[in-house]
Amino acid sequence: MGEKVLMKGNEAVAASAVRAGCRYYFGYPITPQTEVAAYMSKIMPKIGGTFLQAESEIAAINMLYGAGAAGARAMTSSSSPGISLKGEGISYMAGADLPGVILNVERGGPGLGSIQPSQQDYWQATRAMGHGDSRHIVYAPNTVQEMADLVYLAFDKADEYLMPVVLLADGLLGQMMEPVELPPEKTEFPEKPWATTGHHNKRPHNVANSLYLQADKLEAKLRERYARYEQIEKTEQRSEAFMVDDADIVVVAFGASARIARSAVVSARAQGIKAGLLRPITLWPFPNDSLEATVPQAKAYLSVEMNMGQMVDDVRLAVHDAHPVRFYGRTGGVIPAPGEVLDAIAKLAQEVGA
Amino acid sequence: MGEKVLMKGNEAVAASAVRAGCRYYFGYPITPQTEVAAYMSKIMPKIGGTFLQAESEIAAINMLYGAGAAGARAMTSSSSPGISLKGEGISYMAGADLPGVILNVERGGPGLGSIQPSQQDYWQATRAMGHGDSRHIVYAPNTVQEMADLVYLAFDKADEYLMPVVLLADGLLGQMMEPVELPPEKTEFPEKPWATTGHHNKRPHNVANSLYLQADKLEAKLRERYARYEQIEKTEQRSEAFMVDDADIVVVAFGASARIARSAVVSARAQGIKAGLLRPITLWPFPNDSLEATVPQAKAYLSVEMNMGQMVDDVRLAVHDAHPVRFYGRTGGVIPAPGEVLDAIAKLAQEVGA
Amino acid sequence: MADKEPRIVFQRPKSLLPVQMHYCPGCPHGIVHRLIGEAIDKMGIEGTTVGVAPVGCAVMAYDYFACDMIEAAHGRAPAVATAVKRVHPENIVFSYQGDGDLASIGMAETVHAATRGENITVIFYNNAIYGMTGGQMAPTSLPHQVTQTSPYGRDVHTAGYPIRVCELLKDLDGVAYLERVTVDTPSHVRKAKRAIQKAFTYQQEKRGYTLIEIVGTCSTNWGMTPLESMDWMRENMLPYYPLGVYKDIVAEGYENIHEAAKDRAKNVPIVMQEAN
Amino acid sequence: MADKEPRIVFQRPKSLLPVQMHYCPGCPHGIVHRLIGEAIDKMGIEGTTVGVAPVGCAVMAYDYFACDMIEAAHGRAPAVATAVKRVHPENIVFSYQGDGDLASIGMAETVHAATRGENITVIFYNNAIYGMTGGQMAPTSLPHQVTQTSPYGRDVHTAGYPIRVCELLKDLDGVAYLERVTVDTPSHVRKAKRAIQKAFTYQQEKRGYTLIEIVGTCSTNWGMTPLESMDWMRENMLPYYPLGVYKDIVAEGYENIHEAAKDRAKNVPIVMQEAN
Amino acid sequence: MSRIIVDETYCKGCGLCVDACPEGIVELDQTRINAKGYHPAVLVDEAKCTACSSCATMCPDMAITVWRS
Amino acid sequence: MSRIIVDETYCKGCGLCVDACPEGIVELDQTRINAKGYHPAVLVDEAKCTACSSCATMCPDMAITVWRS
Amino acid sequence: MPKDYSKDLKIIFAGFGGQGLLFAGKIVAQAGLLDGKEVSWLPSYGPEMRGGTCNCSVTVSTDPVGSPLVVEPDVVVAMNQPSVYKFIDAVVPGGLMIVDSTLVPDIPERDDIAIVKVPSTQLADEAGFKQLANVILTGKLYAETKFCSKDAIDAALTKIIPARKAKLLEPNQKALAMGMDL
Amino acid sequence: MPKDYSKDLKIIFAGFGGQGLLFAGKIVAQAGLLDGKEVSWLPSYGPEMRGGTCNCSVTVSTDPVGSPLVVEPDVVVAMNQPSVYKFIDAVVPGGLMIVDSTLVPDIPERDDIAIVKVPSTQLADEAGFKQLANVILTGKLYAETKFCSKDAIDAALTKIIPARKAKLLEPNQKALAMGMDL
Ligand SMILES: Cc1ncc(C[n+]2csc(CCOP(=O)(O)OP(=O)(O)O)c2C)c(N)n1
Ligand SMILES: Cc1ncc(C[n+]2csc(CCOP(=O)(O)OP(=O)(O)O)c2C)c(N)n1
Ligand code: SF4
Ligand code: SF4
Ligand code: SF4
Ligand code: SF4
Ligand code: SF4
Ligand code: SF4
Ligand SMILES: [Mg+2]
Ligand SMILES: [Mg+2]
Repeated sequence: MGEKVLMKGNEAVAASAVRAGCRYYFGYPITPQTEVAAYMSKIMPKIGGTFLQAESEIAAINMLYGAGAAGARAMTSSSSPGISLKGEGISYMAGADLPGVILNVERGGPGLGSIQPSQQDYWQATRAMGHGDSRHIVYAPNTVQEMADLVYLAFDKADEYLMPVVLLADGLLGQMMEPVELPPEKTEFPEKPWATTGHHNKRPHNVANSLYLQADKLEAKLRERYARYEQIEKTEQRSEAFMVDDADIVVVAFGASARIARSAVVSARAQGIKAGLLRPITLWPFPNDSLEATVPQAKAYLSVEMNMGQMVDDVRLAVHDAHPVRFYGRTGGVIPAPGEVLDAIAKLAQEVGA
Repeated sequence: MGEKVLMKGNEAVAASAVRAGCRYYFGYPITPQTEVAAYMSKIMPKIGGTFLQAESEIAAINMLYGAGAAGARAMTSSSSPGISLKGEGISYMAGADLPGVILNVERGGPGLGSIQPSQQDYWQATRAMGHGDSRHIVYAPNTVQEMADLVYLAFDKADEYLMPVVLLADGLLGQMMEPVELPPEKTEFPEKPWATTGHHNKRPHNVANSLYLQADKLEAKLRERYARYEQIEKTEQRSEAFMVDDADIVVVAFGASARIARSAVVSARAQGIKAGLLRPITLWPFPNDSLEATVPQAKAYLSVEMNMGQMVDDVRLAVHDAHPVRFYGRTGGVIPAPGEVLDAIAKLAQEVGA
Repeated sequence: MADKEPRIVFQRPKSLLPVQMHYCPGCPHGIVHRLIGEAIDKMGIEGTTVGVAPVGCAVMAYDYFACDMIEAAHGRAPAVATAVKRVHPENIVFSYQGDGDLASIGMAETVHAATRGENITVIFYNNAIYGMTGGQMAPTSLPHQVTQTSPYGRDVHTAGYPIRVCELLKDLDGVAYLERVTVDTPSHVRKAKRAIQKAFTYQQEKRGYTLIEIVGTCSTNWGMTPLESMDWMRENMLPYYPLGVYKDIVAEGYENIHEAAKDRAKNVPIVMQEAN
Repeated sequence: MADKEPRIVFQRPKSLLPVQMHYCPGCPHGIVHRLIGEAIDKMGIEGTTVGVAPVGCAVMAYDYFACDMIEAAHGRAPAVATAVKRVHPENIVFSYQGDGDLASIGMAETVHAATRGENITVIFYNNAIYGMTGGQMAPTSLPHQVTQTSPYGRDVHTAGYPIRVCELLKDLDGVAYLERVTVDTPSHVRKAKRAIQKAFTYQQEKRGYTLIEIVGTCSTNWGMTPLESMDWMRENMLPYYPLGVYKDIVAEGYENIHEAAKDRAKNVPIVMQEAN
Repeated sequence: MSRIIVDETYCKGCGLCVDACPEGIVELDQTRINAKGYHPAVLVDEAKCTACSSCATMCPDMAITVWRS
Repeated sequence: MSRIIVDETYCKGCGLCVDACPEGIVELDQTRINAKGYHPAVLVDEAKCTACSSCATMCPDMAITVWRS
Repeated sequence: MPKDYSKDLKIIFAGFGGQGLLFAGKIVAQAGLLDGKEVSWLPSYGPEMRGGTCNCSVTVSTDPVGSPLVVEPDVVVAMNQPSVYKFIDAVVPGGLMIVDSTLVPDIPERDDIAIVKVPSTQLADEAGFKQLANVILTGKLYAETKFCSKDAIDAALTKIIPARKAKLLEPNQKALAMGMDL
Repeated sequence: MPKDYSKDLKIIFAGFGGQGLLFAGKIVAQAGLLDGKEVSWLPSYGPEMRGGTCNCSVTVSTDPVGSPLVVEPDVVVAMNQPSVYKFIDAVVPGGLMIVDSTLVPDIPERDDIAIVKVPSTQLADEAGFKQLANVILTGKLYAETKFCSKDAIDAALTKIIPARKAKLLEPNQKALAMGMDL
């Protein structure tokens, strides 16, 4: 086992990405994730990789598209406004079945917003990174360790399913330091016979493309892709359950707000309220299975988010309105205090007599 | 009453926008909505308005932001990939509380996709035009007449609620000709004391801005805005019910697919299946009230969309899992035939014994 | 000689609100703001001026200028300014932008506002770095310049070459006036002030697009004192970004950009067709 | 003189797939494709070439070239090509772009790939119109040119001025070679072919960024026959967009862009610091 | 004898070859129409062909192969 | 007598005025610290001030007002 | 019993770009509108870029139009060979195909529909209405289907030919009449 | 009963940018880590751009850390006047505030917490450890809370001072020791 070192979430992501074989990083500065670029700019020249500060987020995502097509392990990172600018490019990657890793260290929005942490881009990440029917695996780390572990995994999943994979973090996770054990340097990578590497007169030409001028061909392509998505929904759901087994009140929270919710759950238990925390680690595929499993025992759900209420819909869909589903959130960069969440739990417990 | 004229949906939008007082149009060419720009480029110079072909969709949306800030009635239009590029700018408009009208004539996606009609941007339009908590009224016309009527309304609502309003159409509606009666030329417009018109030494300076460096200030701003959103959810839901009163099978469909669903409903009735069509006209706010009203009577729901299944979640949320909710869709630019939809209705009717 | 009644010969311009600015000590952004304010005061145009703030250290300029202000998305100030000017053609519209904003993410908007000959004035603050985000490489960072994202110095083999904005834009037909100035000494400051006023005047006279580039500093992110950073700027930036007038259509003998452009295209039949 | 054994002296290059192209009759896009194919064949680089297709009439170029191909988002081909070249520096990477793609939506990517000195070759087809979307005004449409979105002729007062791309880019330090050619006559076609080959060769020799602008036509959207459109192009576009070499770093006596840039900045201490 | 061969499946009848041929020996065949609906180019006087390739150089659709002998 | 007034609430102690004054009569007051934590500029020899405004011209924070008499 | 086309008519006009098929469709839709019917017109913008095939769907009906895309046409008006091949099987039994026989050498057999051959391009050339083969065929369509009143179809032409092209009205009227009289 | 800080300690370090507060926080977090504790460190990046206030939250605990943002600090280490005003009320009853008394003239009264004044800037100046007032305060913090083992806090310094800055190690060690001995 390696040694635990203190690292910022942003640095851990960068360091772990490099260990996952990432050798191309394309980014454009934006708070609160500039440490990723800073780290990459230091390390890449030393290991024969490429750090390229793109002229914009749009250029960066299209570079990711190009590097993905060319067969490289590559990533880009940004924060909310910059992620919006990448929408078209991400949609192109989905349409051309190209792998790549995209980190969003969310900040308060909309617009220029604030530079404090938020989870306001949940819908964007899970529903519509860009136009058109497309899905992306979305990982939501809640510790610096998970920042490292999930980005590492993201590269593998991107290559496995040939799609962009999103890491949805927030300013809190990006900026904080925690002990982290970095994963080992990866040395084996999947073959990419489809990549546009130059055919070296050994095979017919490869093409990376998302255009299908005939609607039926595009539909066929989409159905093929959706079969893969279905597979992912079956096999890639991840979540963590904390004191959920006997819980009356199931708190659902991801990322930074899950940390706070966890403290609140501990306090609630101390007060005799049977609360538990179900923490989605994949936001898409949403961990419907583990949520459904709580339905027989639970009396009510509380979705805790750093936004005005987005994931709460997915909770409702997952539990099929079997029990009340409530929402507690702070937004714009405000980090909720455990006490506020505890109050919300207590109120809900009272309401449902738990 | 004015005369009915044959017009393409795209032209009807443009003509009606001008009658609604739109004097600034910023666009960038993209199929299948170029007729909007073509129309605007012809008419604007004649009426003292401005047609400006922007260098990109991004420039166009930021021009809309500027014109909105300056107090003008203005619009932009594009199609799916171009709309993705506008995400950041739309989020800025939401964050600065600026009015403006945005038309998306959807085509097949993701990526470059196809140029045939689709409804694949439903999620994007209703959940995440850009980053951050923000909402936009989304109108979904299903005839050329409604293209005209709803864009006309959109300008008023944008000014009333100080927000960007989206018209979500598709290539079918944009390209088809139907008889349309254009609304009257508007002559009275709301005052805009907040606009950055130059203060002419008569008032303190006005500022259009979405930055709130202190998280609590941003949160307060968001809560204020969400109060407005709640108001909109209460008062601005629009939908059309067709044979829904006694329907066992409620088909839910909007825009082009609603036309096809309507034909299918008529055929289903002819076969003795009590089908009806609930057509959302506002996609946000989603017509939850009229859908909820069908729950006591209905036995099942069928969401018909030109995508892989997006609105279906909103139907589920609206009917609270009271009855089965199914989906039938074609995607990538394929227009479903009424017969296919009829089959799906019949199958569902059998399943639920209707 | 008896003392005369004391009178104020220098004070904060009225068109700058009496608030403390958030800039670092010695940051020339403040000087440039003042020059704009002085131009507005002198021309008496505060009531008809609309400013567009960038995303960059000057993002909060909307809180400093007393005229109406708009905060634009990063790099898009020219597009925003274009629209404002189209809506209110009699207003004076200026954008204030940093090098990252104007020359990196906003390059397309910059070139296109210029080639369209928008009657706006762009105040371009070039400090060879991304100030606001903590000192990353800018499109104008010099070769070998150490920044957060060029930790070993800007390597031209991988990061390429800086952009000289005035040189880039000068050939575009829509451009009426381009000047590069700096604000390191009182006399340079006064020269910069004249340039800004001239740009505003050209705009008033509808001559075309105007841009004033101010070669500035960022002592915080350059890791120097304000005075050291002025020295570094003089020594390294000024020879790379030579001061001077890069285009002045009036000095060339034209009334406005249209006269000049027509002259340039006089052997092109379609361009001259009106004249037929 | 007895007939020699007949032999083929002109045929479709091997690096173009034997498929019918979708271009309109007489569209020079086809000629330019062939020239690229001929360059690839001649240099024997089909196996190591990666092409990047634009969004524009040439969008389906990925079906025509036998080398590996990537279809890029509208305007972003330079960014895509940059990444491909970085991943495979020994490959020859070219992008093929129209005027709307390269000079309007893709302006920032164009300028930045150029200033970074990316070792890529850009083939720029300038037909003064948006062909694929049905004939809207392009950034290179001429003053008074009638298009779908300039129905009364391009009005420079509202739509501004065309961009001359070679003139715009020539001052950037990353640029090694820029030439503007056309393909209206066999001799011009041969000249264009030499230019393309030279650009590919410079790329092979890692000299820097290369761009060949081909002044073309769009008979369909100009509303002319192919031959008429060639005439119109000669009469109006060529005087506006003069043919010729706009930059050739080798002809200027430099080995590559880095030598030239250093020479230009020799009075800048930080730039010369390596030499110390 | 030199000559050109026009592959009709590629020819779109644009006429660029007709204009380019210095010998004036290429014409569009108004009597025939190919699958795409165009009148294809034909060499009308094989004897005069110099295999100069001007026609093929201008052909955007690579419909022309030039033979020298 | 001419002089300058430095508004301490604005001054950030950057020293640009100190450097700019041709008479060398502006200094940063190392003995005092303002609310923002800076040593403010002071005029140390009022008699020599020519009201040339060089100091104020360089002040990024408009902390200096110049009086002539 | 033959279908009553005055109640409901679904047509596809198909051929090469430039043959005026969209215009022909517009005449029909406009005529229906003038008769107070529900109408729709939809061009197809398929994969071909230029010079490819071109078609449009037109519906004229007393009921609201559902999908404007005609997939089971009552009538197909075809002006080139590929369109005949592409659409002949789509015509509903009992329906009609009208073909420009000048341009279409081969028409596959189908005995459950009527096939009307009109050498319209040749007729137009001879009559000096260059480019009006489409309108002749529209006249023939009218004659075969009577989907609207005679007044309506005549007025439709006037309506859709813009004032600045007034001099085209007369030849169009003549071509339409010629088609009706065939 | 005084809180056992070796089980759980929440600290805010606050002052001006450039005073080394983030570094001080890092020493504490690293020390906790070396003792096998759960730790977190979070800088605040508030509205101020440059030269404004700067602070960071550090938690060292035997339990997993929930929110790394400390809102109810056990200890506040304050190096300027605004920070004292801003945070004094946040300290939990029974908690501690450590103040650089060289830089902070005024400390509001609170009798339910301990207030420790250390003229650390002056001490650092005198001892020739320019800029190490932060480390002196960290030493004092250790002495007051004993949140970790002595070995751990000593080793922490070695750990976080990078090799290329090795010559800084000794003065840091001395400053830390000085703080502990106060
Ligand atoms: C779309 C987007 N990308 C990135 C950022 C982050 N950002 C804020 S300011 C800035 C650059 C500032 O540099 P410059 O324009 O040179 O201005 P300066 O601060 O140096 O005056 C960046 C990249 C953002 N806010 N939005
Ligand atoms: C983001 C985006 N915007 C717009 C379009 C629509 N579009 C397709 S091609 C094109 C322009 C083509 O013009 P040009 O680049 O000059 O190429 P040409 O067709 O003339 O060869 C446009 C605007 C698109 N596909 N994507
Ligand atoms: S960071 Fe640099 S540019 Fe920004 S205010 Fe500070 S010194 Fe000025
Ligand atoms: S539309 Fe114009 S550019 Fe496109 S293929 Fe046709 S002629 Fe060529
Ligand atoms: S090869 Fe030369 S001579 Fe022969 S047909 Fe072609 S152009 Fe004419
Ligand atoms: S140039 Fe080629 S496509 Fe054109 S007519 Fe001649 S052979 Fe046919
Ligand atoms: S006005 Fe002139 S002389 Fe007086 S203090 Fe300022 S710089 Fe010095
Ligand atoms: S220039 Fe202004 S801010 Fe700087 S020290 Fe002088 S008075 Fe203070
Ligand atoms: Mg800068
Ligand atoms: Mg073009």
